[in-house]
Amino acid sequence: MAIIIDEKNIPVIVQGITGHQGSFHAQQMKLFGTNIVGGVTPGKKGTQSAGVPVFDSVKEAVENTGARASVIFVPAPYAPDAVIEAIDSGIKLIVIITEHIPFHDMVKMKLYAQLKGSRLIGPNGPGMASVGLAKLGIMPNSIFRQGSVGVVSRSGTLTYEIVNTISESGFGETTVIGIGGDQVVGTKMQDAVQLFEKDSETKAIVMVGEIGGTAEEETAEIIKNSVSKPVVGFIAGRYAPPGKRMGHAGAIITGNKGTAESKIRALNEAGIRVASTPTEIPEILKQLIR
Amino acid sequence: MAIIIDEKNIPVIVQGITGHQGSFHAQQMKLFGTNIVGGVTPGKKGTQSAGVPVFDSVKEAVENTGARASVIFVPAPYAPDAVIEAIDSGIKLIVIITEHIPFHDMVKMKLYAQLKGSRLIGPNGPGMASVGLAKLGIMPNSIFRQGSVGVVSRSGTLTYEIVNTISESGFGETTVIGIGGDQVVGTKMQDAVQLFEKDSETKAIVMVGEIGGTAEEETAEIIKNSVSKPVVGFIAGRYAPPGKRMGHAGAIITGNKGTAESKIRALNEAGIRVASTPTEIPEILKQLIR
Amino acid sequence: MIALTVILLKPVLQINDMVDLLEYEGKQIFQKYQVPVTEFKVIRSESDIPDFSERMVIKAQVPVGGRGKRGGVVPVNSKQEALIAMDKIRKIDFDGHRSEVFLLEKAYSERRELYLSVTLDRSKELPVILASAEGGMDINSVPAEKIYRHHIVPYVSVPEYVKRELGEFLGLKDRQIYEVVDALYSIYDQMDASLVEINPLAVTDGGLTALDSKITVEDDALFRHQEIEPRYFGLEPVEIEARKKGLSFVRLEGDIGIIANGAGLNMATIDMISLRGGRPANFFDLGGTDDPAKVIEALKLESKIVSKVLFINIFGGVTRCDTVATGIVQAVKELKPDFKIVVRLRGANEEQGRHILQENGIESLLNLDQAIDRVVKLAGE
Amino acid sequence: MIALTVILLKPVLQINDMVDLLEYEGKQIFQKYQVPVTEFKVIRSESDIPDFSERMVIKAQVPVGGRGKRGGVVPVNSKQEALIAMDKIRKIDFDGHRSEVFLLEKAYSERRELYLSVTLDRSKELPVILASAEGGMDINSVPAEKIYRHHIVPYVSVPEYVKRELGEFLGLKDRQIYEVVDALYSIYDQMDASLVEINPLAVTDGGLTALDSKITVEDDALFRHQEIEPRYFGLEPVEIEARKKGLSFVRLEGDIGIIANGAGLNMATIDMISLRGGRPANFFDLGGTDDPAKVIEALKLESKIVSKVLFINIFGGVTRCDTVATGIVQAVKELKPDFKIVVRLRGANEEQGRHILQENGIESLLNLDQAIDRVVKLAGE
Repeated sequence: MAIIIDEKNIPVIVQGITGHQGSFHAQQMKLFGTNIVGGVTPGKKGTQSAGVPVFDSVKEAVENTGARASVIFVPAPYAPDAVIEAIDSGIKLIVIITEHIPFHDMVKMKLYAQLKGSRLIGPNGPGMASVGLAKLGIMPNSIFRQGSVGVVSRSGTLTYEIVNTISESGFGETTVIGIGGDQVVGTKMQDAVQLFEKDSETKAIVMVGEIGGTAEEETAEIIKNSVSKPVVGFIAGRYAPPGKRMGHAGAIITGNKGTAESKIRALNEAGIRVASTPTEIPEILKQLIR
Repeated sequence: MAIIIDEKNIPVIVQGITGHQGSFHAQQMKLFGTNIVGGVTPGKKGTQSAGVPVFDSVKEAVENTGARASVIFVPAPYAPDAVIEAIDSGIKLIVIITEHIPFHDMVKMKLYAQLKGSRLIGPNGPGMASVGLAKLGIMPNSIFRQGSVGVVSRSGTLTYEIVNTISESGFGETTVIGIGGDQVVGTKMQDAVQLFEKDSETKAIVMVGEIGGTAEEETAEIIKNSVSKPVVGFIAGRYAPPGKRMGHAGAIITGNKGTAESKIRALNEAGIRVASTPTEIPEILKQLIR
Repeated sequence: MIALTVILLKPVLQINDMVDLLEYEGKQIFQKYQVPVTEFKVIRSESDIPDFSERMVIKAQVPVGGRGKRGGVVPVNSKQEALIAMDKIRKIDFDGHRSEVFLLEKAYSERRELYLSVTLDRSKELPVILASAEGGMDINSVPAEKIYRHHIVPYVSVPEYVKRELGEFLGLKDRQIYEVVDALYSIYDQMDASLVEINPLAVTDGGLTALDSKITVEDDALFRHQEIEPRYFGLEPVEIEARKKGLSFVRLEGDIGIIANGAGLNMATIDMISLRGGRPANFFDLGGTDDPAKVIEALKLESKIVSKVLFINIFGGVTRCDTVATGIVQAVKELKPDFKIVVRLRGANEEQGRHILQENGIESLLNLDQAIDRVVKLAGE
Repeated sequence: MIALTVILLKPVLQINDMVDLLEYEGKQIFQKYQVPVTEFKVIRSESDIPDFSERMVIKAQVPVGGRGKRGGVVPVNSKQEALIAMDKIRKIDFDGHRSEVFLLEKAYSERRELYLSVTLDRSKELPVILASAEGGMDINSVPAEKIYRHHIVPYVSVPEYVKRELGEFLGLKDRQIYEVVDALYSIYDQMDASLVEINPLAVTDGGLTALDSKITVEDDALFRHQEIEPRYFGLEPVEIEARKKGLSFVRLEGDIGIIANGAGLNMATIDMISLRGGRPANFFDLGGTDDPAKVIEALKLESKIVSKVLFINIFGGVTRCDTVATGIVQAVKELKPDFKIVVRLRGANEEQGRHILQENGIESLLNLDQAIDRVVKLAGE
């Protein structure tokens, strides 16, 4: 079934579709097979972008297309408003690609989404794809292969690298989720792992973490207690210096917290095999999946 | 099973227990059979009231007693804070007796309760009782008789009058809920009716409305579409003049909205028999319940 | 955020009333929140009127709509004309209100008139913004498709996209409307208002201007607004007296006095009496009490309006029947009323209560239907 | 509420950095929010020092803790002593920071020192209030049971009951702490701070006083705070140069230059090189780009730190491999670097990219493991 996106033709809109990124990726999502039904850019009503109609507001888009999911490419200062507009219009799955959204806005947005029953993915991530169903985001189409591994990751290109390796090894994926590299994210690593556990098609889970925060430690705890499927871990930043942001807002070792050592230890204690290079991941999967 | 309170020994605390009303009604609730385990009044830690220990905070009370429900007698200016404290402490059922809470506070509190998954009942109402299980509120113990009728009402003493009539007629009640007379209430009439529909012990529903707002009309609509059990209605205020508050903050006819005629019409259109006096209610019940 | 700063409470009489601010009071609040208004002056007496020679307007300050149609808004060109206009306006009855204060402002010339308000939607239990390009008339008479509506979740206030949609709906290019909407919602939120309305909101050459104001505050929230005095617009003297005592009392047109404990029981009692042909004189919620003095107070008030019968209907709970009976007996001794009293007691300590009444020769019943029959019969005698 | 007023954006360089305000900047914000601070003066040069004869303290203004222990906080009794103290402090190295500005304030005598802060709890994804009666030390060294914690849901701010609990926890009878807590959360919220800390918060005879301030703002939110300049504390010149160009660059201690697209891929590349015995010279996220000029810019920066080998690791997606290859070829022609370049290209347009490189005699590989081996081997030669 795959997770979160578990149907073939979920109607999707793109907020910020007339921008450079928005229109390019709307096109790419269509090529993946996503049912992109329209886009939103205020003031651009009546035009077309990526071959779909553009609306002034999400409400209009929903009324005209029946959209149930949205991908957001709106610049950071305006992205929170775009998310609230999507939530208010009844969109239940919102993938935020935008980077540099202040975490204060994200804290409030996430609470609002919770209140209204919408799921956020991102921000500052590559989005997600359920192979064979739909892609909501910017991951390259070429890396996927339908299969049995669920992947959740805090990274972008590193995810592509790893997914590509998993595809080339023949396993293939059910769903791949890039949760985003920020401190506060809509869907957490542990949420994705728990969904994979419940998904009948997913036979193994790959979790790609990095330094900073305690998401991997918390996920390890949950895996230890309530996940029966085999899990392979990967942690980026083993050699990152403390006190420096390694590109992602969330990737920082503060004091002695958030180190790769701490995360690898937690994973190992939960019985999770941790790969030290991307290419090791399919090798471990071979041992775990019988 | 009854609704909302559906177990015999749910542990209950009273916020504002050292006040005149708080201590008197804590005692009365105990006499009803409610498992009152403690009370909260900041600064009164270590004392006793109504034969139970008093704590400084809800958190302390929960830690020491395992309380899962609370009845609030705190004066209006402090009641919203008491409710937030209860919600933050994990209390999932909060009955607010306090009257004169500004509706602005209630709008915000209700959203917060929704976010955290707590149910509010009231404010400005007599609370609720599941006969044979527990009473959370100020209704007189003597009026109840265990039976098969679910009662939901916007009033206080009128509810007692009606419940008394139902008890004397031999039907008795499952659960009685006074939702409160304010414009914004934690649990709405329609919520209670839907819960009664699902409750196996409840054979018939009595809904007691009054002028003001559109709660009765909306409930009638829901009954028409999704309630199979017999319902008897009563609407107070048929002879109330427009533009005047009839005691309750919510009981006001504005323009031509919120009249008893409109409500009675809506109920009749939904196939609901409307009694014109309290004593008619058991007579109608006799015809409906076979 | 829920404002919970602790305040010293002044004894505000809470009887679930609305406080309608007058136009000038609302406009003073608008000024504080930077909602543009025409320059104005509050006129309390003749001496407040300045000398002037430009075109001005003098407006009655009464908390009712439709002042213009009834002669309450008069264009004037001089102090002399203003004095004459004020005299005329003072004589007008605006649904029971008289104008004691006036507002003098510059005459305006607008291009078009809009409607904008924030109010509580009781059904959704959320504030709602209403806007229409059809300003200057009662919003209830504007067709639904000509009204822009958005429910506000207080936690996120008014989102930017809503202001954009609203501006487009009203055909406004300028972003000034964004500020007006924000200000209106801030007033609603911070003043604990149940209604903040600008009708009409004029589009002038100089931008948007609020030509009128309507702000209603619920008295439950007055403890947070010490600057707002409770007021008694459009009330009869007996109602004002009751309010000053914190009693929940509504005068009706009939002759049967009613005291009951609880709002719902009061309304049901009024209904039952009316259905049997009686004519109730009032609504009077005794509330929950354990003090006989409150009962005496209630009877004193009733004695001012009741001619033939007073019906006291108590379902004891918090209020015990013996307490009420004691109060009734004392009041009868003190007041020696020339009307009949029928008491119906049920609930807590009903037997003790009936015993006290019986000993003092006051009629009491247990059954509500019988009591109503008796009351209506006595009133008809 | 989510503040979304539209602002004219000034080009703030967003590279996910933190802006640590200096003590005096934080205290200026404290003053604005009415958090009590000791009277102070900012000293930028000798001429700013007033004549004085009472007991004062001169404090280094550097964004690091433990200033006192390292001689950065000196009691002085006259202008002359202050001048001497400043000279001494200027020579102290505070973890790479030098004090250029000083703060002169009245000496204080406190009864006890508390700790109070608001910061983001990443795990719960909510702000958290931390308070302790053990002030004046690093909160991380205070045992958990001596810290009061409360997670704040922004929609309800800091509830009254939390202030009451916190006051009791700290043993404070006065309600002044309520105001300080409210102010601290307001600063956190309105300044988009990730940390607002008062350590120590002194209990003096005159009430509470903030003796130090620490406010950290994330640069993602600087577009809302035009008054805060981005700053480059504790950075090497090459890092400052990168930041000014909006490039995400971290200097490491090794000799192998790294350019990769994506933060995670960068970190993984660094890890793999290190695991095989190589020593990476930097982290450098090229990000998503379709402009060869950005690649040239990147190579220019690398040429300042790389001695032997530069490894360019690209997984094409938004960034296409042929674009990167074109940039590399141009950069090599322009810069004529004296170090070796190993390129690994995968993903979008990998074949075109490799073809372009091959034509220009630049080594490229498809397989990441092989590329890493090659890089480490070259670095060891």
